[in-house]
Amino acid sequence: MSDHRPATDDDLPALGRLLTWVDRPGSGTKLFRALGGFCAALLVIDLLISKHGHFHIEDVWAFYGVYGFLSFVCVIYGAKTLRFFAKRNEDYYGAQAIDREDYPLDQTGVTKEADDA
Amino acid sequence: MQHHIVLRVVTKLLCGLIVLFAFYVQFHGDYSPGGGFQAGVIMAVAFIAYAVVFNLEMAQKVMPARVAHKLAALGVLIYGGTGVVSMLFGYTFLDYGAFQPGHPSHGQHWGILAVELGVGVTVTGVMLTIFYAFTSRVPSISDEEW
Amino acid sequence: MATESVHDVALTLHDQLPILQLVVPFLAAPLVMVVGAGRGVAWLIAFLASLAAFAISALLLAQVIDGGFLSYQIGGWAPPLGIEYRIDAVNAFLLFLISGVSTLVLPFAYESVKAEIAERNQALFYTCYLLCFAGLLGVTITGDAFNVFVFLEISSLSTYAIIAAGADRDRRALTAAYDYLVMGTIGATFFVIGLGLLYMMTGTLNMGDLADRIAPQTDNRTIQAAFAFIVVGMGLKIAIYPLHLWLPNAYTYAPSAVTAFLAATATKVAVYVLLRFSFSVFSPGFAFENYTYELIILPFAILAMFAASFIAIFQTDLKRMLAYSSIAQIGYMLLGLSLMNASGLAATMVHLFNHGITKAVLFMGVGALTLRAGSSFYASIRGMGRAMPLTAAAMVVGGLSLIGVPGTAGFISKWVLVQAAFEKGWWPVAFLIVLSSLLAVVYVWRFVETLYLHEPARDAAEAPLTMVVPIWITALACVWFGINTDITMTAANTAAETLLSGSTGLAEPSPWTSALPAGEASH
Amino acid sequence: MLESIPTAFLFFAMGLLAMAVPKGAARSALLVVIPLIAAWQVWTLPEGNLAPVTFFGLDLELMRVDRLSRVFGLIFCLIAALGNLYAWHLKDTVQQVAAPLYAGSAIGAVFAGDLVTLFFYWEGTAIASVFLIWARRTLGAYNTGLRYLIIQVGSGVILMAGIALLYAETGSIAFDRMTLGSLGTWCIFFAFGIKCAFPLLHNWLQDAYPAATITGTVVLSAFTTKLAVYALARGFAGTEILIYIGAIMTLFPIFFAEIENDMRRVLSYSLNNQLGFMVVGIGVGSEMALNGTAAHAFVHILYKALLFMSVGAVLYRTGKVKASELGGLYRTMPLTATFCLVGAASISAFPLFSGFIAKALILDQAAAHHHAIVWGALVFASAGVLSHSGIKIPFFTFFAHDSGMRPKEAPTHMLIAMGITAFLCIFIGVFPGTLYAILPYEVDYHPYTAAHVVGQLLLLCFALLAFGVLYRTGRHPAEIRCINVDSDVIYRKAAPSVVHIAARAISAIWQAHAGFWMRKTDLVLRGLYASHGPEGRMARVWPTGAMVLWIAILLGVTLAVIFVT
Repeated sequence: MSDHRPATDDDLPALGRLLTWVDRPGSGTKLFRALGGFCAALLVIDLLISKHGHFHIEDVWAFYGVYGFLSFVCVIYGAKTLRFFAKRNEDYYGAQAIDREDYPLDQTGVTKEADDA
Repeated sequence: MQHHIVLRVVTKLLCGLIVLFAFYVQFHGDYSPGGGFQAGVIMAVAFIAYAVVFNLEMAQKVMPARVAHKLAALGVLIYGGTGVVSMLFGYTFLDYGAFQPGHPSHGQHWGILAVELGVGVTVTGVMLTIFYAFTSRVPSISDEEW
Repeated sequence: MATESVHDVALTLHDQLPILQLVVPFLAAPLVMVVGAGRGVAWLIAFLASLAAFAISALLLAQVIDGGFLSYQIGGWAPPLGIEYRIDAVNAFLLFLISGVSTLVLPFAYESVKAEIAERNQALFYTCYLLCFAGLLGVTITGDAFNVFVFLEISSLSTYAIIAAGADRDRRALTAAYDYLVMGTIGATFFVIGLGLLYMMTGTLNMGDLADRIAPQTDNRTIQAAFAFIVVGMGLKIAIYPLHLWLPNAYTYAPSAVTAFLAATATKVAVYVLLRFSFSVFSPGFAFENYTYELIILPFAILAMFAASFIAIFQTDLKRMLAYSSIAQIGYMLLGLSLMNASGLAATMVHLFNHGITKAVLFMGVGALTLRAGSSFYASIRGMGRAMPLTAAAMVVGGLSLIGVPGTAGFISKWVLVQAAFEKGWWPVAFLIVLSSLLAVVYVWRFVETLYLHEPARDAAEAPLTMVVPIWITALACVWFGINTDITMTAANTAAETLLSGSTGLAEPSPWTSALPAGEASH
Repeated sequence: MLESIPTAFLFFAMGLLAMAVPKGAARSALLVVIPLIAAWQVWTLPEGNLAPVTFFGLDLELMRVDRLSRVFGLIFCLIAALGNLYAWHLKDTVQQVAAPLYAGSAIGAVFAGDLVTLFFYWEGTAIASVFLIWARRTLGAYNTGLRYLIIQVGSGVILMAGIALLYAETGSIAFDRMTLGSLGTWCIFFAFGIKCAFPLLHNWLQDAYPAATITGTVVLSAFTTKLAVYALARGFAGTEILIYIGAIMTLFPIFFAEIENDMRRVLSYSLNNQLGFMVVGIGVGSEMALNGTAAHAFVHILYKALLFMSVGAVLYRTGKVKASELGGLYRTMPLTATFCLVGAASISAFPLFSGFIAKALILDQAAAHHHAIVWGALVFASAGVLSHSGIKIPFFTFFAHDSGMRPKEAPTHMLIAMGITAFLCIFIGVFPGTLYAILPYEVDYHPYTAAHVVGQLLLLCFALLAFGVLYRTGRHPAEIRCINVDSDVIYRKAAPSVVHIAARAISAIWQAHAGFWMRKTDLVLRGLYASHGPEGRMARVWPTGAMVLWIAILLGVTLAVIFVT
């Protein structure tokens, strides 16, 4: 872990400081709502444009939106089901296995102070 | 053999004759029995007889071992050289036709003469070398100790 | 008669190449005797002659590598009466190997001979070396059966002498040379008896002519006996197991340069003679010949591959180990030969070449080690890999090639050999080839381990440059011919085809009427 | 002059040079510049068979340049340069030599015009790449590398067998389109399939890539699998079974990726899923579908490398790569986070990003050829991609709950490498014509139609919305320390236990017989030494007479054989 932990947000790089907005209370909700609004707008646009897909179902209004939403939900629940069956401890393949070990620190920049270009 | 005076005198006389005979055999080899090999042996015999009757040192004064070595090599060079000369004239190796282009059978004579000379020289050299090699070997047990 | 013709076409230097191949080293030998007082001069003449021979052999090979042949009539006497030199892909390839190895060994020999042979004998040594070299070339190049015998004797006699030259270092070289002399003479005698029997039945000595005259009388017992004599006689020169007994001592006690040269060439030439007689003079269709190869040569070849390898594994002297390994490797060549098909022959031809350069590297390396370590016993070369990194590294390359690791010349020949065995349907034989390669791994590992994984027994400098450079050129050749197989495989395949096509193209169309040379008769 | 050198040799020379040049800036620069030269060479090479070689009577084609091989060769050279730029800080000779050899082998394989050359380079990629894993220098990495090597070399062996069978059958070693049918073609197909991580043959990928070094993974992600895609596109285009294999490949990794904790393993699963799209394109086999495969491989190499780079940069700065330990890093690594987001948007195929213009080609072709179910699966997978690569990677690494770590921003050279890659991702997304122009066949496709853009945005935004809903309601699976068993359990767990049991049984039997056999072996060795050792009967110096006797015997036997037969 880096010893150069900036004491306050002021030490952060400019871009980083700008991005801290997302962690402010309420920002998440704002983002979520913005996304919802954007989706709604897309649905409206979808109504307006003409579509000539290879399959008829593609031309159905909001098909992609519904498909995308359902797909995502399927993925999440499918993954949860899979986790139920496939989950193992990290030392399942033995204490020496690759899954168990941390990346050797001497090959990272963590222990080296001044290798930054 | 210091006291065999007759032998010594006769040998001295004969040596010259033997050499002469060797030359005869050498140069008549292509028409009559004989040739380079026989001539070479006869030639060597002259020196061997001399060495036997007098002694090795005397013989080697006349014909040092070094020279005998070189003679052996020289003869081969004469033989091979003949072939090379015929090649230089644009003929195949040892094609004696080269020596008298208009008249191949005459060329043949010249060629055989040259080649036989080479044989004779080599045989002389080799015979003497072998003789010297055997006689100059110092026995590990000297004659007196037998 | 030949001499009665008027010669109208002047031969150019180019036409004279076949004879020059032989004449240059052959005349260089007496020349060394006549002028070679100092060692430097003697060496220089020998080297220049060898270099010239190498250049000539390359020119010759280039002319015949795609098939076809050159014929040269000595003294203008047409075959079958006269002696004919006949060069096709088979012997051009071998000439290339012999003169190439000689040209590489001679620079190496300069220092090695200086250290191992007394000063006064050195000019004589180079003379004998050149004679041996010329003799081997002569055996290879000639198309006359008796001429083969003559040159065989020239090379053998000079070989006995140069092996005996090792006596300055180890007196056992004398007995080794003497044993070889006795055995070699017996071998040559057998060979000449075989020739005599053939001459008795055919009245000719020209190989092509012989082939034509033998073909109609294969049931003749005399001819069959002649074949047996020739095979056994040449088998001794080849060192077919169990006729190899002269070889270990001769190779061990000969001067290093001589061993390197002989191991790479002498037995190969004998194999060539066997090939020539088995395929060109006799024809592979003869039943008795097939039986001989299948029932006698093949088992002994396999025996050699294993027994000699085992002996090599247990040796304590590197040079002697390599000598035994040579016997094992000869087994591979004979194996390819006894397959009696085109790919088998190609394997034999390519192994002749590849094993030649491989052994040249190894024996030269041993020579360099001997120069610095005093002897080639494992005990004294221990750890020399660190003291002599260049030499040792080249020897590792040679060792890899000996095993047949991909990327080295040795791999190519074993690969082709295994393929040939498959082609013939002899799976067990292919398996045995691979198995015996494992034994090679063991003995190669032994010397690599000795060279590298021990504390050096003594301080030693790297071998002189005149040794390291030829060793490395040869080592790189091992790698080069392991990757680029253009020259070797083309030559070997052409050679195999030439040999298998039997006597066609060898014999003059009508021997007696064509006794006159091509020129017009003058009277 | 450059034309006459096969591109692969440039890389091999680079590998050798890297050994000679001292560690540091000079070497790093060399490793960046030479791939660029190679890229320029590939760009300018004329089409045709540029380096024919004859080996053992086989006609090898070391450089077959056509539009298909050129596009793969080009992206391979490019990514080699970018990967090496990313690895500028390295002072590890093993990796710096292995990477060029690996890249060179892959490029050589792409330009191989015959199967034998392909085989050599195929094995070359296997052998060179394993060093990128072993360079991690831990026991776990060593074992993983060994497993990886066995599978990769195994693929080569099967390929060799297939080539031999095919050669025996047809007498040709040309690497052209094949039809499945004979055992030989099936072997080749299978070998390609292993490297392409077909379902159930895939596990080496997820096993090995997270185990490699930070920079090694970036390089690894580019070559092996895409080489397999190229080989399939060259050899088996239009093979129908590939459509279904591809569809399954796009699906199953999604679920694994979703619950995987190791970020680089998530990306490996995602890689596998993306390969599925390419395989479907190959299976469809039309000119446009192959264009789609090539385009997708091209952009995928870029954005997958970008994602591996950003995760690698985090790993480099924090030493951690597990989702459960990361989070909130955007504060101090905002640029890395931005680049990661660009990569995520690209892989999710947002309009104006490179994934959009490539994936569309394949989807369009699957639909155009009436593979309705496959098409549905691919669209499903597109939403799935968003879930792990689009959301999970950036969100749980750089946002989500704050891990408290405040590492420095990634080193400058990494930022430059990521910046260039990100720029390329966007550039290609905005100007698809540049990529379409170098595809194997003429492209007549316009990705930016209103229907397509809106449809794609709908798909993605509603999927995002679903994520929002699930995450905010706590239904999104939590990031926890665990691993998930995959098909590798067969050879990592089941097989070893079977072997273990068998070993115990055998060892019991062995114990009983060991003494007996030890004595036997000892006896044999002693016997061999006694007979073949220096003093043994076989090796002793024999009297000359014995030898003469042998001659006589041999002559007698030979004569007997000749006369009797």
